[in-house]
Amino acid sequence: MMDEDRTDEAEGGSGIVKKFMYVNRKAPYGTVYALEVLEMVLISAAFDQDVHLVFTDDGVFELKKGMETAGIGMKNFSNTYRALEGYDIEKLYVDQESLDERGLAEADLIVPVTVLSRAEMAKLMGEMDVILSA
Amino acid sequence: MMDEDRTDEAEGGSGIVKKFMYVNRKAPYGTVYALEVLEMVLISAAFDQDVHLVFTDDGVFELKKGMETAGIGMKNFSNTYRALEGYDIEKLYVDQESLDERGLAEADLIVPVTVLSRAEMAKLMGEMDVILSA
Amino acid sequence: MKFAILVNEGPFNHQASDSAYQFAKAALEAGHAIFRVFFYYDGVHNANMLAEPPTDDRNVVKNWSTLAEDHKVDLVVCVAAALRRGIKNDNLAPGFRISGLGQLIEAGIQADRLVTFGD
Amino acid sequence: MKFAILVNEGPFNHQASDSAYQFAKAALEAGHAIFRVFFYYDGVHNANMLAEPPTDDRNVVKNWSTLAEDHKVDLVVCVAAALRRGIKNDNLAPGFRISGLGQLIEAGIQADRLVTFGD
Amino acid sequence: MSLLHTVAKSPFERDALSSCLDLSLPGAAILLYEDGVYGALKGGRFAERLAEAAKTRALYVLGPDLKARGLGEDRLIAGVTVVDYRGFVELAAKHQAVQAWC
Amino acid sequence: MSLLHTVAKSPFERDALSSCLDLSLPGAAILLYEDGVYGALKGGRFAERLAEAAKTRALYVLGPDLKARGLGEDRLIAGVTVVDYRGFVELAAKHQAVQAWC
Repeated sequence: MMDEDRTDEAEGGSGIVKKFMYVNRKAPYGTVYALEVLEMVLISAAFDQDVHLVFTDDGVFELKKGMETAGIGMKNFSNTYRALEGYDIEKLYVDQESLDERGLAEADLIVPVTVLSRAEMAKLMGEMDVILSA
Repeated sequence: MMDEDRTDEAEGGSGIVKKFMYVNRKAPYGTVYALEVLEMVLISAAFDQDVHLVFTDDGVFELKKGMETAGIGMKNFSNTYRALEGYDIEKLYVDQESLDERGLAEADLIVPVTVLSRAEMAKLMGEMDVILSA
Repeated sequence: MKFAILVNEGPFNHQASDSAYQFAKAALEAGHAIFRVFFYYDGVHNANMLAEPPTDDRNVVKNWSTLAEDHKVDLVVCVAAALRRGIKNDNLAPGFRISGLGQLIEAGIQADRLVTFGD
Repeated sequence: MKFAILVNEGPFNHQASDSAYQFAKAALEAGHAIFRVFFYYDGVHNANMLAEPPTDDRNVVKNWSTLAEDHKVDLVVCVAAALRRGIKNDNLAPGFRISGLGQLIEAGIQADRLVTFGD
Repeated sequence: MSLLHTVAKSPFERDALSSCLDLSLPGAAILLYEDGVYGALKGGRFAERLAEAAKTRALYVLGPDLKARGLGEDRLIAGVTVVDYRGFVELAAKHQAVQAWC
Repeated sequence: MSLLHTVAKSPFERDALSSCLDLSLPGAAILLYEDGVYGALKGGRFAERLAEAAKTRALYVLGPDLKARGLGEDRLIAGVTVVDYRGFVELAAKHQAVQAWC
């Protein structure tokens, strides 16, 4: 999917490990953010950083099961979330309030996540060194 | 300001006069919409159409008096609203509710407008032939 | 019925251009005519022939060019919006032409319906 | 202090690129260093040398090129985002270079602060 | 004749749906597409307001966008009609003008 | 150390400010710039919520953006500090990280 970037870029961090957080706040397909954030996330795996993925607000829609995109003529990238584990990216967080106000439940999600309250999410965010948001 | 478009395009409508409405819903400077809608509006004057300009939601901020853009390095196009009269574009509408919830009053606006309720605005919109919105 | 279509967002970043394309195809299949597709604001980026999306995804620019070729659809890019954003004859994809905003107003007058995609 | 800057919107359509430029200038004037400015999503359009805004308005692309020249600021355009949107060496403005997303992650690691403009 | 209003943005993120409901007249049609489809989610924050609107306006949702987002029709509030792109075209044809709230 | 949160979008149009207030901690700083400055308008819909936030967070507004939009400092709610781009830089420097809500 996104391998044109993955060459000659490993490390570069010279041993520094920072807490990175990727904040997903946008629904998939309506805009490209969900897809291009994934491309960032996969690259950061190559740098051995401490990666946290947060899905909040409309970002929780990115994880909805059962997407079928043939009818809109766009590529379905939903399975990439399942592949994250293979890159050792396993810290995925969703907040309960965002699910609730959208009529979604944890069972709707395509991958296992840690469900936090919005207050807990705020605390986690407060511990980060670098935050990338979309 | 925006004359590169105004050549060899007069009329083209062969006598048809439609009710055009331009719906301004975006604040100025944060995005280009306010400016590029004005460019559309000025062109439609050359076509002798029945032009209605609506400012609703954040669009009411476009008409705020006293803009000074030197500090953000962008061009101030605020005076163009004053020039609309010279193009016989005189039907400008603002809705009271949009002003109210933004802490603005009619006296804040750079040009005279007709203030409607949101219900009256809906009715006016319902009479249009062509609606262009941003 | 004669439709005019206005596309206000660039390709890939927003779905607007994809939706406009699907709408245009459906209209043609239903026997309607497309008077013109006009590209304004960031919509002018749809005409950038240098766009090279990943091969496993759709090619929005090529979709428009193909539609223009197959159905003689008039694809017009606003000159003022395009100049600002670096779209010129140098990088204009096949099937598009650059012209003035008057082409949009004319489309609003001549077509039975104007349908807008994106903001 | 070493800043990295991420620009996520194209020029003219959104103020994000203008704000990022003003921030970069102010940081340099205050004696800070700019480790890198990275352009992602529609931000890659900032590197389009064909952009020709009206002469009575600012030229966002040229502002960046000048900044790069005057202060040796590293302006990096994401290759994957750029290919999708038609930004290549053919139309790349002076002072920009095209490289991988790893350059952004590296900036996040090496700089003291990463500041993002636009969504 | 009445207007067709279209809403393409998520009501959780933008004010588009809310303004559309304020500024559309009884008798009008409203089509939710792209991220706009989320407005019609059963149990969602906009369910009640949309159900109220459905009493006086005709509500439509674009099926291909719904499916792309992993949502079945069973997830929608009652009173909404699902259409395809052809249906979108016919809605535009049968109303006097189209207002896009984005 | 705490975070600097930035908000560049109008709270009337987008959910950015609202999420920022939910997801920022007491002790954090919040800078409103670009169309985000409208959030701090006296008499505006967000005045009350921001005044409440100002009790536990440091609120800033970017002056050049305020001026561009024809707004004087007298139009802002109490408890907000106006800064210039240099001030923005110093805020970013003195907080541990910056979260952009757009």
